[in-house]
Amino acid sequence: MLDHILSILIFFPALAGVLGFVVHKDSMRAYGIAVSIIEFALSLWLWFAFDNGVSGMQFMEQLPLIPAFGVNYILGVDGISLFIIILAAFFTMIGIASLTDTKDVKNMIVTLLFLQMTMVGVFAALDAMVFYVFWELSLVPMLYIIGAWGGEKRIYASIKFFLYTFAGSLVMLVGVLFMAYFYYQATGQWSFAILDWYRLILPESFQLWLFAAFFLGFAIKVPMFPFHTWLPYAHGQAPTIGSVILAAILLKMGTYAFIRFSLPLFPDASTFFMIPIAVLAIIMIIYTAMVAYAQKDVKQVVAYSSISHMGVIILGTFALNVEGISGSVFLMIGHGVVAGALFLLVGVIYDRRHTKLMSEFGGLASVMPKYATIFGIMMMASVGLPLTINFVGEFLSLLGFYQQSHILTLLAGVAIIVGAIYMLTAYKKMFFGKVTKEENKHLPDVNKRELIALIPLVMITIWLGIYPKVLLGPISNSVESIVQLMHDKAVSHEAKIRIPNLSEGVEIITISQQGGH
Amino acid sequence: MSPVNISVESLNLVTLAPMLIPIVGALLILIIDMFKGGLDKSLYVMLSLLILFIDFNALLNSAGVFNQNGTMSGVFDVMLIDGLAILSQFIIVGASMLFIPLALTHKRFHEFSYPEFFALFLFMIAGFQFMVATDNLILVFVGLETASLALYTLIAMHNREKSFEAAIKYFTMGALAAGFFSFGAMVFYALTGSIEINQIAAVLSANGYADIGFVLIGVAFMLASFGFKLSMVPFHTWTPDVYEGSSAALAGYMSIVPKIAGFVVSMRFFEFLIHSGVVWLEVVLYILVVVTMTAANIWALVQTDVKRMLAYSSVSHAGFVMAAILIGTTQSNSALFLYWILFSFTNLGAFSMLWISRQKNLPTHQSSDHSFEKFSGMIKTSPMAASVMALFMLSLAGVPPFALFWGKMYMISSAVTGGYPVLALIMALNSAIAGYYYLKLIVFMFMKEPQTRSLGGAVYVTNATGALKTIIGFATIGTIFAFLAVNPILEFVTSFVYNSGY
Amino acid sequence: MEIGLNHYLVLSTILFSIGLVGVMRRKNLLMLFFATEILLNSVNIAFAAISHYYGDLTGQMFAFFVIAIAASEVAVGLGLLIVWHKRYNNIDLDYLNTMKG
Amino acid sequence: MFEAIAFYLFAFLTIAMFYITVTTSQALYALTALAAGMIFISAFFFILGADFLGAVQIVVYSGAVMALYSFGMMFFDTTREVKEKQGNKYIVVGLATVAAVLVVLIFSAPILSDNIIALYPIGEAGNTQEVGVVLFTKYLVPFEVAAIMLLVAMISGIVLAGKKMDASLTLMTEKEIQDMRKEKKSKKALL
Amino acid sequence: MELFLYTALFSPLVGSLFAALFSMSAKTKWAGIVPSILLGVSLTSSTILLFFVLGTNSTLHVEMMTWMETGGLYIPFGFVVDQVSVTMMMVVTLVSTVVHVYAIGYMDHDKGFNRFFAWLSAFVFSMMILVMSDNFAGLFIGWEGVGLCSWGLIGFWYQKESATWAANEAFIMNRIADLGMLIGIFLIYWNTGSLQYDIVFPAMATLDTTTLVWIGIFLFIGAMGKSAQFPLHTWLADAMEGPTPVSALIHAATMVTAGVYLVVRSNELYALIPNVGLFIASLGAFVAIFAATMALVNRDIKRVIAYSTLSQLGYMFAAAGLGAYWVALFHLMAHAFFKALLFLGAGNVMHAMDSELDPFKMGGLGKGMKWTMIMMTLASVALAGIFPLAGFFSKDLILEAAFVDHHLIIYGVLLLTAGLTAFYSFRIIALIFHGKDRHTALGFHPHEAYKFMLIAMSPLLLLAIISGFLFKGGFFEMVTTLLPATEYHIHDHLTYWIMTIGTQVFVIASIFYAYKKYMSPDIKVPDGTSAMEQSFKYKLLINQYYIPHFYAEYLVKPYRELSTIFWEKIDMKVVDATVDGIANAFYTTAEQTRGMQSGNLSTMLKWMVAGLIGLLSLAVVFGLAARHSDSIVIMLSGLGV
Repeated sequence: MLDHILSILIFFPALAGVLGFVVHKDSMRAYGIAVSIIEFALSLWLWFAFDNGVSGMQFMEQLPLIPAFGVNYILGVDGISLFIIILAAFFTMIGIASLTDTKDVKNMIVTLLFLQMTMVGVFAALDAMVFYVFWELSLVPMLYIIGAWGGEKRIYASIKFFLYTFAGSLVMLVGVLFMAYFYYQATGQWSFAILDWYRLILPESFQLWLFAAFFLGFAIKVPMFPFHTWLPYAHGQAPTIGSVILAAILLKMGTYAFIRFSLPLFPDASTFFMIPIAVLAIIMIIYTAMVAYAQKDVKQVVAYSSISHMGVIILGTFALNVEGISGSVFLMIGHGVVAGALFLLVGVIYDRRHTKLMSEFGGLASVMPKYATIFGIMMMASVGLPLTINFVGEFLSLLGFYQQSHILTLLAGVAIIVGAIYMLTAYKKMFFGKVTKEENKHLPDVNKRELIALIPLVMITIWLGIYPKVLLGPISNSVESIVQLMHDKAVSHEAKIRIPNLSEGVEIITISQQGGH
Repeated sequence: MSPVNISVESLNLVTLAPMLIPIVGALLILIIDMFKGGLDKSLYVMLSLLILFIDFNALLNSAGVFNQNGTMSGVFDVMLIDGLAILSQFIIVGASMLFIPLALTHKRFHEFSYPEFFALFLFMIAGFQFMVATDNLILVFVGLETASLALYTLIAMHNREKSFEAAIKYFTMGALAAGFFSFGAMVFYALTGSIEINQIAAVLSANGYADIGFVLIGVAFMLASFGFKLSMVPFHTWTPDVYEGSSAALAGYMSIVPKIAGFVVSMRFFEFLIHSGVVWLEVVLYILVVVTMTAANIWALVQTDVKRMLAYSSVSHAGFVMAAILIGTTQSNSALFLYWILFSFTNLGAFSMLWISRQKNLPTHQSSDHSFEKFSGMIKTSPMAASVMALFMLSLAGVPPFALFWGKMYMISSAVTGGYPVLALIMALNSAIAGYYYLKLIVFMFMKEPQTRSLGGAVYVTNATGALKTIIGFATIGTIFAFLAVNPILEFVTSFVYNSGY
Repeated sequence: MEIGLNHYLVLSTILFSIGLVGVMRRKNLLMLFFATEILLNSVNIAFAAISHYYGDLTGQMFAFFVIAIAASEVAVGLGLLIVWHKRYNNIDLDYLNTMKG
Repeated sequence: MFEAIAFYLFAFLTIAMFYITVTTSQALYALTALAAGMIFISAFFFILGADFLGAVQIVVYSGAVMALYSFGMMFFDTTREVKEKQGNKYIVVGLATVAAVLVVLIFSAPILSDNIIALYPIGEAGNTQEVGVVLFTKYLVPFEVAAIMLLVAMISGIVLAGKKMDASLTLMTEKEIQDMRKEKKSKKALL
Repeated sequence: MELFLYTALFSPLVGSLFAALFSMSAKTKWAGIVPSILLGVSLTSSTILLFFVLGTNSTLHVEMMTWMETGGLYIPFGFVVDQVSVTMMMVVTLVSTVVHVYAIGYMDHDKGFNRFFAWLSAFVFSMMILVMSDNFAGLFIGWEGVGLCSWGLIGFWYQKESATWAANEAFIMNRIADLGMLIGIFLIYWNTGSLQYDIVFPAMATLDTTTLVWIGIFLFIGAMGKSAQFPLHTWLADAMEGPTPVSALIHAATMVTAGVYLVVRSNELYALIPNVGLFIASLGAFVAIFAATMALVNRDIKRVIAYSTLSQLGYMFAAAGLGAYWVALFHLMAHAFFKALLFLGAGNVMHAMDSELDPFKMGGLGKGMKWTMIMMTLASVALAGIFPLAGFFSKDLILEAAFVDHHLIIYGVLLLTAGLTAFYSFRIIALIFHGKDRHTALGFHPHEAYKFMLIAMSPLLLLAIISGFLFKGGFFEMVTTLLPATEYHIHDHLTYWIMTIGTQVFVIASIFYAYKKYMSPDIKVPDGTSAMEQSFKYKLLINQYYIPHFYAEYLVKPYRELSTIFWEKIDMKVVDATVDGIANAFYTTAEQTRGMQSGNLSTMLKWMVAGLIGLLSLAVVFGLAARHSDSIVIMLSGLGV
């Protein structure tokens, strides 16, 4: 069973989703929870069976899909993807468990299960085409979730979300096809296997174009400034569960893809574009943090804060060294947990008051102390307080990038200031002061069901803040191999310098480019 | 004048078999009707299905022969059975087999009540088969007209105002296109003294394209003529009206079969010109392809009727596929067939979904047969049908892993390998634009409230029978599990295309 | 002076253009069909001429089939017109306007 | 010389006839002019030695087609003046002129007809016979397909113009169809 | 010994968690008592560790577990007990224990009693991490941790707008400094490959000066925030919104001295870059006098004490900057004792006066609150630096250090500040405890604090009195095993005595002036009409040199406005509008061109012909071009193309 655990992880929820059509409406929630718990347990088993000492891919599976065109169903996980997969399983579970009285709960759960399939698929795929399939497919359930259960402007938001990301990824598809073509030119064989592509060294000029094509797809997904405007709408309109999964997992696809594709495939282009991307990332960090500060709707604050944090992740990724990339991978998980939790928390208050405007609240700390406490912890985690999960990632990302540019890191570091500004302000508006609104005076505090979802998140936030090593070990193991690969593949002098050489003398098999285009 | 001595073997009459079968079938139907009128349509449907089945087997036989002996020609070299001919006939006959059971609707419609419909249908198939299985422009022309004339009638037989209007429009524009075709053929005849494409190509290249001006005039007329058949902008204007006017089933059929025939002939005709380095043609085709894709896409954005939207979308798809001819590599030509095979599943499925929801009289809130409003909140009242419809829409939009994605992917890849990176990008971005209008239907189905909940889901399956459901089931399975079929299809198609020298 | 192939081709073109004018300006469908006949006929002249000057029968063949096609089109076209006329009692194409956009 | 005179004469006549056809507002004039133009075209065929084609032209066009059209005209009652709303004339004339000029521009150049091999050279045996041979060997298949096409046209004509299209089953409700069927049966029974 | 280390470190955490358990339930005494006892345990353990360090003259270094490890980075949770950190531990645990016990009484009537102790103990824990960590990352954990707790405690009365505002201000301002610190840490890591003190500092010697200067500056920026040095000082005065025990513990004794601790800890770094040191010293001296001037006129007891703290921090930085690290640390310790005492005394007064803070509304409180008066007076004497109290020894050393190093300007400034310190300290003493009774008229009925609160304060009183002359020698012995053992002796005995006595006289004169001025029965509650209040000097000082105003007007407001502009104008109107614009462009084009499909057959036919003409014209152009390509080439070349 372990041989196929990844396939099982991917298709078990889908199968359960199909079977879920048969389950009666009233029992659907229990069914969903059961399925997602099984899935989560399976993912934990995957972790258990995962060999921390191995830096490469594990649990590889391979089946021919379109061998004539080099498309194969290849799966595998390494330290980078493993934890995101677990996170995906975890958040689906938490999400379903925390579902409140949603209309059409059956459709919702089936959709969530399908979404889970695509999420796990993206992170487990080792074939660019399979990756692309899951990447695109993930849009569909999300579209439905936003569009069917969302707020007032849900249709606009969902279409914007879909089309924007769809357009970006189509450009990426062209890039993928080009990449396969270059591989074909070099070796005479079609292949979409990422591991095959890793062995291909491209001339720098090709790298730049391909990088740009991939970048557009990934950047919109992340979303990077200036492609970010779909996100506030999507978050603002999506139901709680949608926002949670969007923030926790779906956004990570973009940053994950940067690490999986852009860096190892195009080390020179990555170096070339490092500074411009870092500038974009800094704009993301500061600009969106300021925009978040100006928001009136608490969910929008969290939404913009997500963008801001994604900026740090991007920055860490493009540090091109082990510290930075490990940090960004860790921050993906950290931000997933924290942003997911914050959206859940916003959902809690929304369920009670059906508004998300901060001006409607105030003084909640005395009415809902437990809620305020959990919110406070998560806020502090979001701000990046040490010993919470986010700090580790942010610290490492910034630390990593510092090697590349001092002044840019200094600017990026403003994140910790502006982040504190909008978060504390929002917290103050909602929880501090006197209770002014009559409706707020008798709000019930968080109930058991909500606690079931929130307490584990708090525990993870602190546990991984104190003991990140469980994750950081495997992550940095795999990152090291990627960085080494990049260094070995780098063509330009600049890249050779920028990307550290971790171990002298390790040679990978390389295929040089034959014949131009 | 010496007597003509011809051996029957040299005629290679077997090449005619696949075309003769539907002709014989059509005559059979006419004869049956003559002896005993008033028989139920189910008889004719099944009869046609059987005939097409035999036809399909004949094609399989030809395919086997092709695999062994390569390209065959027969009957004084008029018939040309190469890979393209066989592949396109597979699509023609296969799509027809999927189409014909759609006649077994729950509600009664005019055309299916008359056996002539089925006879004309079979004649039309034979016409298309002749059209693709030759490189003689006369036979192309005659086959085309046979098929077209039958098609006009089929459209009109739906027997209501819009269908007559559609038929007349189609007919008149078709007549003009026929004029263009004959003029174009005349120019090439004047240039080369031949009306066989091989021969034309040989003479032209022997001349070194000295009369490039004449060639271009001829190509211009030919492009206009095929542009009409393939609905290239600005020769596409008939498409939306005709699709709207005909029954949904026939519209779906029209979006597939006549076009593949047109593609094959264009491939035969334009490919050698492209390869001979007629830059003009490349430029013009490039413009045509891009304009067709883009313009049709943006017009589809503003449609209020699903069928009309699908009409524009199929124009856009045709433009997309036309790129294959521009690129002109083996990969691109294979991609054309792959695309069209996958497209036929999806598009027939989509139109069939419209077909089963066709009402006889319009409720007040509906502006047309298949207005978007009609599908509001479909997920609430008939979730299964809505999901299937959404599936087809996603497939048409090119969302993986559904059928059409693989076609798109392979087509874009062929643009990439063919050295058309910008075109590849435009193709990709057009898919994104197209996403909007496919989504629009999904939005209506999944995200809006039903307009008349009292009716329930019945309105969406008012026309459904077992036969229709089976067809839709086929299409659904084909659309979802396309990724399993892509490899065999691709290998099959590539070997056929490659062995035909394209 | 010698009448060459070009003369015929030019004549054919002129006739074809007249046909085009007819196709474009006629609103009466029946008379529009006349114009389509002109189109086909003009091409026939050219075919016959080319056939003559090249000494090749193929052109005549094409012309022959064009005539056949024209005849068939007339049949179908008239059929369509009749059925329309029966219902709506006109054959002006401006009345064919239920579908647009 | 004779050839030249004949060419220019008939060229003028055909152009004039067809011009009338597309411009006159009298349907009858148009029909007559069309028929005359067709006959003048057959003259070209005779000049060019395509006797069989000339004959076919006269028989099929001037005979069959024209007869059909005149029946149609009577049916549609368009013998009187036809009123047509004209749009922008300049577009029409402009487009046609441009088309003519463009093509003529190219066509006035001589064709470099090297490498042309006449596949079916015109021999001495007389046009009709030769045509027959070619038609029934090389063009047998197209010929038969043309036959099918004519059959299709015939069926189409009958279906469309006949009584079958009178009542539209598409528009009728099931009940109306049932009633109509019953009525028909009872009529038959009476007869 | 490790056991004691962990006990000292984690007892406060346990106490905090214990109190946090009850944080949402009604007040229970245990939530206060248990953390206090646990702090006592921590104090005891620290004391044992102190004696261990003193006795064996060795240090204790443990590594609990790995925190982060990736690439070349390795950060453990490592703790070190050496002479410096054990001093800090003692100060922290001692003051906190006192404050905890005191707070049981002080917070007696507060609804958030349990929550208060949770925060307070958490603070102690963070502070312990800060001082005990053996690496910069661990220091940073504590650094941020105390910031968090400070936020929670300043904003403890969260219903008050001013409290929450002050809390956020403190947090954000500290964050600005933390960024500097973070950058400093990055610099250290990328230059030395580690963050462990015992690896970093030896490696410093090999680095080039520029790098060291940058490291020094960035670390100091971090210190500036925590220790509220100019220009990041405004939060400290506002932080007085928190409960008074908090001010005593955090904003006087411990947290704000973290910056000094950092500089002292990094003495090996700053020793290499004397220029930066000089800058630190100058800034310290500036802050000393700058804060003292603001304290002169302020009408809020706690704020006066806060400015005094600020001023004293300036002293410490001056010392540290001049390389007198042990002096700085010594002053830190002494200051902690008497300043905490002063605050707690102020707390008593506040308690008595129903949270009234304006000393002008008090007067004559000495009668009812004898013990408080005595304690505060003694604390002020210590603060003023009168022999033989603690302040004399520590402060005098700083002056000497400045003098010996020939930084006479710094010396002068610090000397002047000493006088100001004495003046403002006794200004409030005089106003509160002496003179005419002004409070009865305003309806206050002051009473002395609980006994046990006073008893709890007594250790501080004792230390404020004796720590100077009793500990100086031993302290020097102890810390100089780690820190540079510079002895500041003015060799000329005459000069020494003139200076010492002169300083004393100056200070005492200031005290008497203060008494004279503020004990007079004419003192009234100022109403803003007196000439003094109208003067520019007064306005400048009472408005804190308009710096908070400047921040509000030119930083906070523009930030808010810019944020709104970014959101409403740029994000919505430019970025998003572009995206929507592209989408709309397609849609509009479609709407405008769909007329092409007029549905009229004639138009359709015309389109077809037009398409043909289009193709034909392209064909002709191209055909002609091809035919005449040679001549075209000639023409083009003639045109110079």
